Amino acid sequence: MRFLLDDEQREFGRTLGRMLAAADTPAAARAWGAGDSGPGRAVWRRLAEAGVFGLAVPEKYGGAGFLPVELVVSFVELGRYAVPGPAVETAAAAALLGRLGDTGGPAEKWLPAVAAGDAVVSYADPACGPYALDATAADATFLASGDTLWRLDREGTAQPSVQPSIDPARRLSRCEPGGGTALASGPAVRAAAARAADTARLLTAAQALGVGRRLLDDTVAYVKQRTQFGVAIGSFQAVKHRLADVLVALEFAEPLIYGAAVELAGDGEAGTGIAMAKVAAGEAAYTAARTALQLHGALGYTDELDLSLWIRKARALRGAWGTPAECRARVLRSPVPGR
Amino acid sequence: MRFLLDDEQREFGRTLGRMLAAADTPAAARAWGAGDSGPGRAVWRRLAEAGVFGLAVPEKYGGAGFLPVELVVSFVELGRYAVPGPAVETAAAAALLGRLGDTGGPAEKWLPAVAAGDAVVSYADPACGPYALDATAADATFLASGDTLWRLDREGTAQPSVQPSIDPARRLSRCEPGGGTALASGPAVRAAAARAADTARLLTAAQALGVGRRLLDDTVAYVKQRTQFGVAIGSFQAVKHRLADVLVALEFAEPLIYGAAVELAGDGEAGTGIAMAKVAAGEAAYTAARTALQLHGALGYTDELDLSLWIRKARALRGAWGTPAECRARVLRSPVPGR
Amino acid sequence: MDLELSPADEEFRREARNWLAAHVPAVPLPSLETAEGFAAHREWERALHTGRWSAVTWPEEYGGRGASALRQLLFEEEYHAARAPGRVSQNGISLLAPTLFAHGTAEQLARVLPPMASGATVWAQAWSEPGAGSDLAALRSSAVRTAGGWLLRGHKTWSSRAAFADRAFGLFRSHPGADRPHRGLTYLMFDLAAPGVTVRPIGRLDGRPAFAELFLDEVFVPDEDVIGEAGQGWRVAMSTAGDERGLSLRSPGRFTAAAARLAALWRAAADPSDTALRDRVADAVTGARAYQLSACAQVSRTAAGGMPGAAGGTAGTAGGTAGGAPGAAASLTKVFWSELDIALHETALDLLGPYGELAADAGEAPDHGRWADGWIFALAGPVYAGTNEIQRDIIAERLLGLPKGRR
Amino acid sequence: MDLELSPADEEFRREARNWLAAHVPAVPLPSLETAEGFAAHREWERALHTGRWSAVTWPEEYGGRGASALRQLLFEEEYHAARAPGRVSQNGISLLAPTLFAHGTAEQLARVLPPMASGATVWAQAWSEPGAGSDLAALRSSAVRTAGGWLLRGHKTWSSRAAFADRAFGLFRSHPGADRPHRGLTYLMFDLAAPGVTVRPIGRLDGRPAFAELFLDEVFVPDEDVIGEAGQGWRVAMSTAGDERGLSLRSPGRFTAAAARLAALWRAAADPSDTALRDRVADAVTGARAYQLSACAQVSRTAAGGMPGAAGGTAGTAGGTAGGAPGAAASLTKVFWSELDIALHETALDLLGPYGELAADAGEAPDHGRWADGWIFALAGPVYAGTNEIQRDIIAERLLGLPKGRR
Repeated sequence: MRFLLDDEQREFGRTLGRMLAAADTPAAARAWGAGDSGPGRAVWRRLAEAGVFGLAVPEKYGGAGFLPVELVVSFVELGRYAVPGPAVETAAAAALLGRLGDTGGPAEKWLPAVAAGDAVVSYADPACGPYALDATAADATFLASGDTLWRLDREGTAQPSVQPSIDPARRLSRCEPGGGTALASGPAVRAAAARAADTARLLTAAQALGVGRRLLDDTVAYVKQRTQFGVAIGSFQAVKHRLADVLVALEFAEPLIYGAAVELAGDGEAGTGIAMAKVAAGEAAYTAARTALQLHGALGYTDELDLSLWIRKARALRGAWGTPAECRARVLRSPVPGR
Repeated sequence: MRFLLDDEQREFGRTLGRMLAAADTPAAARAWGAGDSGPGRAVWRRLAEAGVFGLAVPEKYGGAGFLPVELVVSFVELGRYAVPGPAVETAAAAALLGRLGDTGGPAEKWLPAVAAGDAVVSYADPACGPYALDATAADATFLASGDTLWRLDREGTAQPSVQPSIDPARRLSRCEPGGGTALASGPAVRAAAARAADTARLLTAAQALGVGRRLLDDTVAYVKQRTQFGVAIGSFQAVKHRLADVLVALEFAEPLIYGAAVELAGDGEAGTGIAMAKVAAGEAAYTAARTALQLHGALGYTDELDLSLWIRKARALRGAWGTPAECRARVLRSPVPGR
Repeated sequence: MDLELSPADEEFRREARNWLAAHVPAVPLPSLETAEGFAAHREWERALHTGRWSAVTWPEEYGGRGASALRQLLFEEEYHAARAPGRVSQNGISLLAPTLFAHGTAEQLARVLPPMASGATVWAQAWSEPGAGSDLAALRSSAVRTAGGWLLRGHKTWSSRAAFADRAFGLFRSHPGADRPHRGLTYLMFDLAAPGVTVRPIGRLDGRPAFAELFLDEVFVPDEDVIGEAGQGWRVAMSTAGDERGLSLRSPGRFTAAAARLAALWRAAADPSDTALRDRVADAVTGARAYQLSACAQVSRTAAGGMPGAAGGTAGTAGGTAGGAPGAAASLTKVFWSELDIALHETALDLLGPYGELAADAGEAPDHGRWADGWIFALAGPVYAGTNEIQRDIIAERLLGLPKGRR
Repeated sequence: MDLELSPADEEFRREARNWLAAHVPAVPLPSLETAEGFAAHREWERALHTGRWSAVTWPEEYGGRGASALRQLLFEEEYHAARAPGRVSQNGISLLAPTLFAHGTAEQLARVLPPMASGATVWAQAWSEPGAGSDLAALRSSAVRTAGGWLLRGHKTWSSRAAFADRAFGLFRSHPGADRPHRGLTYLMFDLAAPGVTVRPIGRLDGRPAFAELFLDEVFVPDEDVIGEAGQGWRVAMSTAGDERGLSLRSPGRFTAAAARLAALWRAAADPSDTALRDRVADAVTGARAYQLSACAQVSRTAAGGMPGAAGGTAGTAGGTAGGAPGAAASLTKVFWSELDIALHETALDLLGPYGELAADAGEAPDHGRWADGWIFALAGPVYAGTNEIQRDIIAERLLGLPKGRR
């Protein structure tokens, strides 16, 4: 047992972080929300160059294999820097197509493009919600329902029906099976879709962890310099204790996420651990958001402070790919180990 | 509308409080828990002299009528002073017998004695739990089940089967319909038993409020004088905020209790309001108990400090005559007014 | 002790209900935080005024009905149950008007109140400054004496409604040499269209400009727009500070109506065996009822000649702890309703499942986006009108008597 | 990154499981907090020692197996899953022994550890005093120099296990003239049966004497029972303070086992559609798993040559915030497990409905009263080993770098 990132994995995360810190991701997120996907696409390509999307793509399609731990490392950074776009969905679609495999079919067509950063892909699973994220900005939208994998038409996900999320960087489109082309069918689709949903849920948890870390870091920095009543508000015990509770929540969500990633990388059942990770990370990030808002005061309640990007995203991610209630139900579906 | 105690009601509460403060009720509670009901009986008689039990007894049986508001005033004080014994059950049984009424039957036999403080009565309703409180110390134990009112035999509630509660002053006996004499039967019993259960639940809420108030008062006094790091711990913001939250919870439980008492005094449906009062008061008192324990530190965790009498009682009352879950379900059983 | 309404109060309630049923727009007005919506809400204020419902407790001469505090509660219950529009005049009616009644001159009352009641003048508040949020004693914007009045200079922020309002009121440092920071402040009214005023709207969390920054550069205020004595502004402001935290800021009717809608949503949308949501819905319903009953206690206490302005206390029912400190009792109320509001709306969003993520302006947002909008609105509750951290300090120190710490 | 056990570690786990299956009493021992129960638990320590399971990480010469931290975790998972008795020797093994390994002499190790491992000597801790709970620097009990040793005088309290234990260890003020209150303390071991020691048992919340007051009147302690340098006791104590808060005080195995039993109770007793309880059970299971994985990260970090003794951190997995301050990281762990423990047991009591009210010694108490006993036990968690308020101060100041306040 070695439940610890190795130096290379750690350095990978740091490198991504440095790259994203220099990329003005808040501006890209705001532009994305306003319908301009250009800056977000540019960030996307740099992520692909760094190898992020290849982590969800088998080697024979130009990727690095399916590497959940490294994906988690990446998606924590995506959350930390509020990268816009359907990155979770692209990774989930890649997990699905990679599992299906094929020659001359959708895997061969899409996976190399995903790995290269040329394809932004949305993905929906009606069992997990009626909307696809950012389908109008994506190059393709896949949908798995029952035994069938669909590629949706543009019409099924057209601009007029875009539903803005509480997180303006998330643009939702209603989509249903049948509004496009059936690409594959059979029990293998069902199994691959289950893996895709697990992947999406895990990476949403990772993203939420990054969101929560960022909210904590920015709020700690703020309360150190903001003074009221003649002292830094960070010296008030009530402020300290709220931030301490956020750190506790994040620190104990993190091992659940990596533990689930290790399980997903193996052959065994990973759904229980992923559900635990999702509920813990989602609640921790939302607690971080509420705390960040409260401790920034009115400033935290404004759109123009970039903090709002993370506050709103924390709320949206809490429900995405599995509400807390769904995840808790999932935790108890399997027997709990421990005799 | 005048949702305010009048001067007489207020003075009644104050008088009871003064009387109980002088009666060394903690010693009576500890003796009661050790099986010596003598000191508790003495307090009981003084309560009866002050008119407390008569508030649940119709005038024709020597009481003051059925006066829920005044009962609440009294039971808040009973909670505040940790008075032992089945006072809630005696009042509930009186409500039942008084509603049934009769000549030559149990009402005539028991109600005058209840009003006079000569009868300590336990009461059970299997729909609300399998135990009767303090049946072994009571002069009679009634039980209503379906359409039938029973008076239980001593055998049904005998000493060997006494189950100690987390609150040692509460001694529980398992009891079931049939272990005694059927006193009355018919739909009137069912209706009167519903009223008895409502009464028990309301007065348990009142008692819990008194318990919570006492825990808050004692803890406030303690943190003002206990010093650590050179200052009173009551000057620490974390301590202040916890106590402030307790006060908020108690202050907003109180109007629910009096509002439900007003409803129970009228002819209308009172069960929804009583359920609200019970869940709010029960949770507020338990929060007060957790806070009292924490802020007293190790001292709060000892049996010998009298604070423990209230800490343990808060936990026991939280479930008595309706768990939080049962009460919440009840709140939503009727349509919520407000259009 | 009773909760029954007199026939006259019942009649008042019925009259309000009937009027609202006949006048409340069937479809929500556009958002108050847009120019178009602001105008529509101003129109609605005019309609309310025509029916004499815009400020029911005021004396008739100013456009009110001289109604009791109880009738105000009843009116607001009906108002929220009827889903009537948000009150664009709330800053004026809840915050400025009580101050004027307490400290204003007859001339000020006659000049300011009628256009406030009709919506002809909509007021913004101008308290906070970038360096003075919870710590109002740190205010730095100044009022400098000039012939016949004062010249304002400085920078105000978080001025709610100011993006579209007509006038504003606030505190300014007029006597910079005062011995303590709370002293030497003056309470003033000024025109947002006056020369020297620059208004920069600020978007709230969902981007809608719910407040603004005000840059003030030599803005002239005539003496007649000073409230109370110059230099005594802190005392003037604090005498009605409870109003901002207590009943008049968030009426119980708002929560009883929202809780009833939440219960209806739960019945309609949820699996009734989902007890996790059931419990949260029940707690919201219970909290709203507690707040409503607490308000009944408060108006009863006031009617019985108790502490006037004693907000939030339920203490009057049984002589509880909060009896002695009316201003501080409003802090209990503020903590309670602000947390209730958030819990209630979070429960609603969770009940809505995937639709809970939708923004208020999403076409598919349930109930015209009112749950999403209500959630955004609720999130501000623990922050403004004094953060809940400050309120808890006040509760602990003034109601429980704990020693002042350094915080 | 992997969670797989090596074949040798699997074999160790299997050996522990088999031994425990053969030796754990089928019925719980009488309560540790009674004379009879204490004796029974001491017997159990002897049995553990015979199997060489009482202190698996210690070197073999002292009765251990030289096992890795991972194996200790595995052993404790098996131990709690097997429902083995509470460890009456825990104070000694978790608190005193690490201090001796760090600061004791070879003579002390050889003399103190073997009887500790066998249960022949059971240790109590003697830290707190009536005026010094969280604020240990305020200690007043004294050690006065005498020929060949020290004379103890003073009053200790909350001394857990002391009602029945053999010896105790603690801090005493030996150099009253020291320039700061943290200085001038000495870390000593002493005999509870020595002349001058009076032990007054104190009942915990349920009346059982889980701790005691110690009155010390000229109690002689030979120099050989001073740990580290005289006057340096604070430094000695603090070097292993994290042990009291972190993994070694409450092993993850305790929580994974309790959570599994809670889930079984829920399946057996509850309406499975009762999602309110379901959610709380799921959160307990999730919390226990989080703590377990966090411990895996910690032992991996230690094995990889990271910060030794870095308790609680999950940081090592991804280089998070807590990486830099190992002692303080134990504060994260302590807040987490103490709150988890209470939530878990409150959920169990609620699941038990009316039987949740029964005391542990009630004949009808479910599962031999273990849920009720566990709840009482859990309630002390946020109080001792430094209150959670102190832990949150430490987290904020040492891990988040917030400015020290006056508290």
